[in-house]
Parts: sequence; C-alpha cells; structure tokens
Amino acid sequence: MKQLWLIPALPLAGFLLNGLVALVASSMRAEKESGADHPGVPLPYAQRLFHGVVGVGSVGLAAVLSFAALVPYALGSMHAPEGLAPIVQKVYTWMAAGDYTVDVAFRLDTLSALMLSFVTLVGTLIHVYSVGYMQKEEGYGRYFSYLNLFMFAMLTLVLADSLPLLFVGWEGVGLCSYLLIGYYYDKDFAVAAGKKAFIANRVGDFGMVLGIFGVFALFGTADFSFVELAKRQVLAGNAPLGVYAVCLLLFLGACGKSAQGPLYVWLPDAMAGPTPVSALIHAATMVTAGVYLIARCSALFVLAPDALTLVAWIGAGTAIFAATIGLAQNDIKKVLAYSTVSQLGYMFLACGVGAFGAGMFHVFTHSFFKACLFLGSGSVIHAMHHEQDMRKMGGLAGRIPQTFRTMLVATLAIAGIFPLAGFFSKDMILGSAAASGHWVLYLVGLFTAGLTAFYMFRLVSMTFFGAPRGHAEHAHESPATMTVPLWILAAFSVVAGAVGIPAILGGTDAVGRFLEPSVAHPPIGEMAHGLEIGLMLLSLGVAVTGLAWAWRWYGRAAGPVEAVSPQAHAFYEKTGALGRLVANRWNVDEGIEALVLSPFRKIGTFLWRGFDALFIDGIANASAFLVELLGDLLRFFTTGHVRNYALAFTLGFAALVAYVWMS
Amino acid sequence: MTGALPGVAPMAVPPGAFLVVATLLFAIGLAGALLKRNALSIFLSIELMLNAVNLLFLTYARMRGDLAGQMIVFFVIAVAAAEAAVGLAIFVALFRTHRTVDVDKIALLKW
Amino acid sequence: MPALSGELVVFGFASFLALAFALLMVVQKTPVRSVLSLVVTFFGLSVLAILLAAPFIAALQIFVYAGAILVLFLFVIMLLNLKEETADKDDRPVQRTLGLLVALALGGLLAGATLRAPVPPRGALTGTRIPMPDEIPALGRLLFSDYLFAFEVLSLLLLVAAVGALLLSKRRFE
Amino acid sequence: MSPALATALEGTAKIAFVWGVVLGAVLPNLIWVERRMAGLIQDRPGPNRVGPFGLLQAIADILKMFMKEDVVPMYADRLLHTIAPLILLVPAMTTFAVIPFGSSIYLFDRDIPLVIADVNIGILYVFALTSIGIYGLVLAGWASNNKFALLGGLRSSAQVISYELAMGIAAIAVFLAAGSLRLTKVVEYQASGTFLGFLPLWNCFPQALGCMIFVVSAFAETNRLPFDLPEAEAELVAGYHTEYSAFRFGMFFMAEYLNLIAASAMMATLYFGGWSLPGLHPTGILGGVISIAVFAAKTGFFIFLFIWVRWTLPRFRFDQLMNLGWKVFLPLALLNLIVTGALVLWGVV
Repeated sequence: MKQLWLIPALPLAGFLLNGLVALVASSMRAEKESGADHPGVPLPYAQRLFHGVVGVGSVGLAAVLSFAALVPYALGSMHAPEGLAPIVQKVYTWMAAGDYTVDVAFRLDTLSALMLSFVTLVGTLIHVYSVGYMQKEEGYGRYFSYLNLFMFAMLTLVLADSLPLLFVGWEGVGLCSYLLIGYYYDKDFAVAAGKKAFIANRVGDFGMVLGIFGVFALFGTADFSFVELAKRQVLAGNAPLGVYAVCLLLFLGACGKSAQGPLYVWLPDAMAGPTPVSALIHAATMVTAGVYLIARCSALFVLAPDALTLVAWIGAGTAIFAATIGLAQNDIKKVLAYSTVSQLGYMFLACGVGAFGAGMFHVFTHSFFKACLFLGSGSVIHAMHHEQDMRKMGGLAGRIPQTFRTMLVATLAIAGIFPLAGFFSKDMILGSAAASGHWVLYLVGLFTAGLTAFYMFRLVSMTFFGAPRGHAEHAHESPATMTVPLWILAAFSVVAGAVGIPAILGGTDAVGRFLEPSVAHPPIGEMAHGLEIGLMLLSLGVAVTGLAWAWRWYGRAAGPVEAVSPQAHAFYEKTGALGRLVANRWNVDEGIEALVLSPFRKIGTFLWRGFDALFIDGIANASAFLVELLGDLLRFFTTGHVRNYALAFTLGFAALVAYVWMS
Repeated sequence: MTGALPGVAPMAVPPGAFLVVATLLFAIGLAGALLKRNALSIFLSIELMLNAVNLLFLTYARMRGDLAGQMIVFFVIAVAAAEAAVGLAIFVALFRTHRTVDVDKIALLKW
Repeated sequence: MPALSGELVVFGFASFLALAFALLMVVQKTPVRSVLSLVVTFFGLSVLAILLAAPFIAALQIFVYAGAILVLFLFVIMLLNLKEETADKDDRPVQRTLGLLVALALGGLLAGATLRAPVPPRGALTGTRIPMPDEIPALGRLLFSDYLFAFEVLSLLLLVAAVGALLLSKRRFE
Repeated sequence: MSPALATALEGTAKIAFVWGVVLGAVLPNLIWVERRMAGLIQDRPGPNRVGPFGLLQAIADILKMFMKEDVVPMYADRLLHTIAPLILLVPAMTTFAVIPFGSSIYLFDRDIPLVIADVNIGILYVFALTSIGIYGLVLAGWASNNKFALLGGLRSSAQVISYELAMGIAAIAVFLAAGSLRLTKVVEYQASGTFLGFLPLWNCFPQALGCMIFVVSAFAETNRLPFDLPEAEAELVAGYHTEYSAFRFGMFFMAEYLNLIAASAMMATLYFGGWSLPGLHPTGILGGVISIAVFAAKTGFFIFLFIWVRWTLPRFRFDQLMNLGWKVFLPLALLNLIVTGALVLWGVV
C-alpha cells in the first residue's frame, strides 16, 4: 500500500466533518430553543445518522486500508528469513534546523503492524458499539468527533517514524482522553477526573520530552533509525550513563501514559468518561502506548540492563498492587480499571525481563478481552439504567444472556484459562520471567494471576449470579449494534492466543518471530521442557483456584432485593484490617495529597499572599503613587490655553535653533 | 551658489534673497499664530508658515537644480488641503458647541 | 542685460507684495480681510515660484491654495458669520509680548541659519535635474516612479480627511 | 530693432488685437444677439428700436449703466464691495492670454504664433483664474451685507468649486491624449491625425463623455442657466449682485459674458480642434487669417449654444445641482479618464 498517511488522515477528516456539523447544529439549536445543550433531548435522527456514518465510516475505512497495508507485509515478513525491511514513507518535511530535519514520515514494520491491527480493529468495533450506546446523548456529534480525533492521534502514534512525530500522537491521545473523560462536563467529578488524568500525564510527558532530547543527544537523530544505531551500539557522548538516564526518562513517560507506579492514580478516575471510551482509550489502545514505546526503544533499553530491571520491578509492583485494590471495588468499571492497571504491569514486567515480544503479545490479546469486558460492563450499565454499583446488580445472567456469555468468555480469557488468549500471553510472560531467573518476579506474577482470576470472577458473580438486587429485575438486553461487537471481541479473545502458541505446545511462537526484526530480543535463559510444562500447569491451577474462591465467596449467595447486600461486606469480614486498607486503595490518593499536593499548595499560598501581594504589587503601587505625585506637580502648567502651549513649543524650538546656530 | 546648470538659466536674483523672504514670512506667520485669538486666523497664520517653508524648498530646488524640492512642495500643498478640511470641520463643530472660536475662551484641556 | 533687471524688479515687487500682505493679514481684525490679504500673499508667492522655475507649483499655489483652501476658509467664516475678532481686549499681556519677541527672535535665528546653511550638492537626494523649460512631464514621471508610495499614501490621507470632515461637521452622530 | 523690443511689441499687438476684438466687437453684439435670440425663442421681436434691427441696443444699455448712480449700501464693507466686481472681471479678461486663436501668421519677416502667451502650464492657468473669479462672487455677496447676496455668494463658491473638479478631471484626459499642458500642443495634436481613420482627431470624438461633462460643467462655472443659482431671481432677488447698480453691475454683466466667451473658446480649443480644420494647412498671412476665422466660427457656435440653452431650459434646484456635480459628473469624469488612458495605452488615439 502506497499511502500510509491516508490511515491517520481519514479519522482526521472524520473529526473535522463531525466537529463542524456538531458545532453548526448545536448553535442552530441554541438559537431555536434558548439554551445551548438540552440534557436528555436526543439529536434529530438525520444528524445522528450522519455522525454515526462519518464516525464509523472513517475509522472503518482506515481499518480496511491498514489491513490492506499490513497483511501483505506481515505475510511477506513471515516468509522472509530476516523479516522485511520496514516501509518508511515521508509525507513532508516538518521542521528543518540547520542540516537536521524532522520529517512527517510514517513507518510500517512488524511492531507497528501488530499495533495497527488491533488498534484499528478494536477501534472500529467500539465506534460501532458507541452508535448504540450513546444514542440518547445530546452530545452525540461532539463524542464522535473526539473519538475520531483520538483514532487519528493513536494511529499517528503507532505509525510515526520519529520520536517527535510519535510525541505528537502521544499528546494527541492525551488530549482526547482528557476531552472524553470530561465528556460529561456538567458533572464535577468528570471534570476533576479529566484534569487529574491530564496533569498526571504531564508529569510523564516531562520525562518523555527530556527523553527525546536525550535520544537526540545520544544518536544525533530522533527518528527511529536510532534503533539500528543502538543495535550496533553506535553512541555519541557519555554512553552508559547517558543511555541509563534516557531510558529512565522514557520509562517515566511510559509510566505516565500507561498508569504505572505512583502515576496510576488517574486511570481509575478516568472511568468517569463514557464506557466505550474506557474500553477504547483506557483499556485497549492508549494506555498500551507506554509498552509500545518501550518495545520501540527496546534496543536502547537493552543497553541499560539496570533500567530494564527497574522497569520489571515497577511493572510487577504495579501489577500486584492494582490487583489487590481490584479485589475490593464495588463499582464494576473501577474493578476493570484496576485490572487494566495490573495487566499493564504484566506487560512492563515482560519488557523488564527482556521479553519484549511477550509484552507486545499481551498488549495484543489484552486489548481484545479487556475491550470486551468494558463493553460488556457498558452493556450491563446500559441495562441497569446507568447503575454501576455491583451490589445493586446480580442475577442478570438470564436477563441479558448475550452480554453474560461474552463477558464470561472474556473473564476466562483474562483469568488465563487454557486455551483462551489470556493463557498464552500471560504464560509467555511468566515463563520468560522464570527463564530469565527473576524468580521473585515470577512468584509475584503468579500470585497476581490468582488475584486476577479472583476479582474478575467476583465481578461476574456479583453481576450475573445470585438473586437480582436493586432494579436488576427489569434489566433488558442491549441493541445489536452493541452485542455484535461484543461477540466479535469475545471470539477474538478466544482465538487471539493462537498467534503465540509456544513451541512446547506444538505451536510456532509466531508473534515472537514476527516481532524479531523490530524489537530487541536479548538472550533469555532456556528452561527444561518439563519445568516449562510444570509452570504452565501451576499458573493454570492458580487461576482455577482464584475462580473457585471467588465462586465460593460470591457466586451462590443470594441477597435481599434492598440495595446493599451482605456480599458487599463479605470481603472485609473475610480479610479484616488488611481488606479495609485495600478497600481504601491503600490510601494512595491521601498519601499523594499529604506528601505532594498540600506542600505545593502551601508554597503557592505563600508566594501569592507574601511575595506577590506584598512585594510585587508594592513596587507597582509605589511607582504609580510617584507618578501621581509628579502629575499633581505638573498639572499647574497645563493652563488649557492653546496659545500658551504654542508659545512654549516655539520657545523650545527657538532654543534648539539657537543651539544649532551656536555649535 | 550653483552657477549655470545645464538646462537651467542662471539665477538673476541671488537665492539668499529668496531665503530671507521665506524666513521673514515664516516669522510673520509665527507671530500671527502666537498672537491671534481667533482660531481661524491662527489657522491662516499656520498656512502662511507652510507656504514660507514651501518657498524655501523651491529655492533650494532651484539652487540644486533638483526636482525633489518641488515634489515635496507638491505633497505639502496636498497635505495642507487635507489639514484644512479637517481643521475647519473641527472649528465648525467647536462653534456649534461653544458659539465661539476664540481660543482663549475654549480651555477644555485645563485640569 | 534687461531680462535680469526685469527679473529683479519682478522679484522685488512680488516679495514686497507677499510680505506686506502677510503683515496685513496678521494685524487685520476682520477674518474675511485676513483671508483676502493671504490670497494676495499667495499671488506674490506664486510669482516667486515662477521666478524659481516652478510654474507648475505656482499654478497649484493659486489653483489649490487660493482657489480651494482659502475659499473654504472664507466659506466657513461666512457660515459662522465671524465679524470682528472678539472686541474685549486681549487679557494676556505676557503671552502677547513674549509671543511677539519669540516670533521675531526665531525669525532672525532662522534667517541667519538658512543663510549660513550650506546647499547640499546636486543629486544628494535624487539625481533629477530641472529640465527647463517644460518640466511638468518630468515632475509627473518623478511622481509616479520615485514618489509613488508617498503619492498613494497621500491619496489615502485625503480620503480619510474627507470622511473625517464629513463626520465632524455632521449635526448629530446617528 | 532689438529682439526684446520686438517681442514686447509683438505681445502688445496681440493683446491689443484680442481685447479689441473681444471687448470692442464681440461683447456689445453679444448683448444684442442674446436679447434678439430670447425674443426669437419666446416668439416676440426683442430689441429692434435703437438703430437698424436695434443693433445699437448694446451701446444704449452701456450708456445707461454709466449714467446711473452708484449705490453702496450703508452697512456694506465699502472696500470689498468696491473691489469685488474687479476681482471678478480681471481674471475673466486675462483668461484669453493662453488660448491660441490661430495657427501663426507671417508678418514683418517674422513668424508670429497666434497666441498671446504660450505658457507651459496652459490649462492650469485657466483653472487658476477661474478659481480666483470665485472670490469676486463670494465677496460681492459678503460685502453687500445682505442675506440674499450672501446666500448667492455661498452658492456660487460651492457650485464653482464642485464643478471645477469634474471639469478639471475631464480636461486631464485631454492632456493625457495630447501629452502636454500647452494649449498650442493640444491644438496641434488634434490637427495631427484622424480617429478611427475617418474622423478628425478632435477630442470630442474619442472623449465624447469628457466633452459632454466639460460643456455642462462650463455652464455651471459661468453661472449660466440652467445653473445660474447664485442669481436665481425667484429665490434670491438677484443673488450676489442684488446690492449692485450702475457700472459695478455692468462689470458683473461684462464679466459674465467674458467668461462665456472664454468658456466657448476653451471648448473649441480643447475638444473641437481649436483653429484647425481637417485638410486645412494654413500658411502665410491668408492661412493665419483663415485659421482665426475657423476658431472664431467654432467659438461662435458655442456662444450660440450657451444662449440657446439659457432660453430653453428651466433652472435646477441647488441640491440637484450638487448631486449632479458630485455623484454623477465626478465618477463619469474619472471613468472617462480611465477609458482615455486605456486608449492612449493601446495607441488608439
């Protein structure tokens, strides 16, 4: 395919079309009926149709194009011994400084191909889903224009051939996530969540930008040819230390975007946005950008093993940390959010132990079942009339069967039950962790897998099993535009693992070999086949245990129809103080508040009250006062008589002439 | 003194004479501008000063055998036209509000 | 050579006319008469202009200055019906005496300065000589080549002035 | 005989000739002609008592004027009231200086161009004088200390200034074509070739629009009907010369006719080829005389036109007059200028 640039360009066009129409229409509306937006008043059908067609159409077309581009390439590279050379297409020169130029150029190699495949696929499905889900919203057009804009940014990010261009996409997705989290701008918590996400990302981006500069300083270029240089270890300047610093900075950026370490705080709040947004941005695509970045720069990271180890540890830590929080959440979307964080932790763990392929593999599979789960939860919320508290659900299995089945499949997938997608990817990660000899990390991952299985099945049980609570009995199934994507995603979460079946199970670790040309693959120790099989069985066992445990605690129990059910408290009763701490999310937000925010606020207050108000303003006022005094003095000379002015003027002029004359 | 320029007849009158006349005119105009109280008369005096300067320009143009001076005079005249139009309009407006154009009676700029 | 003496005579007459009527304009109490004296002064000036080989400017002096601008003055004076300058005595003796002194002093200074000032060599500004006797086409060529921008700006200025005058002299601003 | 003296003599002779003809011959008969024409148009005999066909009527009128008492109103500004008519009259008389009234005549073995002063600013001179003429009217109005007179004066100044614009711009086109401000050059240009092959190169053909504007504006410039508002009897008694009597009034009278003649001469010169006639190449004494005759004929035609129009058309209203001048003629004149420029550019004229 010749025009890669068309792939991001199409959603951009969609954004412009939708945005313009939405603006014009809403302003016309505002004129017609005084007052801008009318909550609950759905748009006229024609306009909805337009937005739907443009929104879905542009992204769908982009998806078709990208598959037209990547399928031949993928096949070609599968059969080529060394993999095909990346396709790089320059669109135009963006910046030129001296002899160094930054081009707007797009790159298609196996890594971006992999990303492209699921980004466009999931993106399209979620657009379709949104058509049904957002039907009643009066911000329909706005929503779709933002969503298209996001797709544009994400595709730019994926296809970019240079860090600066990637950064454009990076910021673009950040902006869209902000806009879409704050989609319900009349709700304070949504606005606050949007700001939180934006600021947390700023912290990361600060590292990101410095990292880009660092890369430029190291290699004298910022486009991805530096990866080759890094592979050949062609470095400028103080290499080891520099590389280490650059890696840490880039990783900081990745943490911001992918909610790792302390920067995870924004992701759970981001659930304030519409559910499809959570599915698309905060589960499937955007949050994986960090992993993508690490994989992109893997060649660089390999040069700084300590940095890699740090990545691994932070990943593992985040994984188990988030998982524990997930155990106690009652908001269905919050559970999924924390699960996302912890899964992302898995991916970083994989990258950290040097198995970048495994990490990307998990990104790939995770996008499907997590998107499916989110969309499913969306369908549940839809059915429950915007009720998100699982304590008020229950017994929905029979009422919304399709949602139930698809979510069950996805749950099993994420829990890592054989032979669903999650099993293979997660096992590849654990396997490589073990193989690389980080046994502690392995154990952490294993335990987290158990927790994952537990909280996921807890979610399913509380939602679908037992007796209906709250309004659960008048729940009804969602329209086809929502269920069809669910089924498709469910199907993918079953089969997606097929691309990564390890050799030991008679598969050909396709994805690993596929990614070889574009990501580094440092040597990881080999394991005896027996041990490998054993570990697989072990993780499978852990997963099953988790499921069973959740079933025991939550599955059978039925509760009164009144809202808060015993099961809600079950977790505390059974785990005591630790559980309570976990339920309070380890008081992380409070900690950040106490350690970071409040000191800053104090400093700010001081600078405002003390420095600005007294000192700066003091100077200004003093000077003003002086001028006033001077004015009082001078005003006696302004008689208001033109002739006096003329006379004075002439006197001055005469003096001037006299001076010239004399000199 | 430039002497006989090619294409320009020699000046029979010493250019200094022109200069003196011009400066005297300027002085007279200035005196008028400073002494008269009727705004229109002041305006007239200013016109006179302008013309005095024009005469200077013409003289120098003649002395240097250079058209630039005449060009400038042309522009001065045009600008004077614009100035007169606006100035007189202002006086009319002024008269409408104050029933006089005596600049001593109109001292709005006083503090 | 008679032509020379003739030129001198003309110069003397014209400059006398200009100066005398300029003075008259200043001492004149009736605005209308001041305007008329100024007209005569302009006649003298245009004669001087002809002596200075600038017939075009001379014509403009009469055509534009005397013919249009001063008529406008006359027009306004009649419109406002200004008879004598306000009868009551000038109550600003300081202004009066000082103004006179300054005017004279400055006049003397300038006269001296101009007489002492050196004439810049020809072509210091532009190389265009006065092609006698028919210099008008040359002026035109200069106006539309070297001075084109100034010319355009000038036209804009005139337009603005016209609009401004109209606006100012409107009775009410709607 | 020294050349300087010869030049002086020549000039004096020409001045004497022109003024002799204009004041002595044309002016008196013009009075008679106008009144007879009026009679003709109004279907009445007109003056026919004094002398044959009343030819001596003009003499009688002039005598009467000189006999009458010269009244100066009590509160008038004496000085201005006295000089106003002169200010009007002098420019009217000096206009003729630049108008070439013939090709050239060979006398006393020297070739005498038939124009008093062939100055290089030609038309500008004429316009300058016209604009001076305004003062006569305005001051007459002002000095009489009479509201009708004042109104008349103001009207005249407004009117003349306004139409000078249209007139001037129309005239510019002429010089654009001729390439010089000299009226002699203008005439020579018109005599020089043909327009579209079959017409004489008279400016009235390529610049019909400009010609029309010039002619109509000339009516306004000379305060003749239908533009004689400064002296509109019906509204202003007699306008600016309400307070004038006897020979001062006579001067206004003269001035009006002189302006009329001058305007006719200008039209003939600028737009109708002056003294030239297609196929006529005057040489020697006879040629000179013939050229003078041609010029006289053309001028005479326009004088006739003036009179004819006066007794045919009703008077405009002042606002109509102003609208015509500013909103119709000025733009049209500019258009004419542009068109002429194009013609010159493409070498059509």
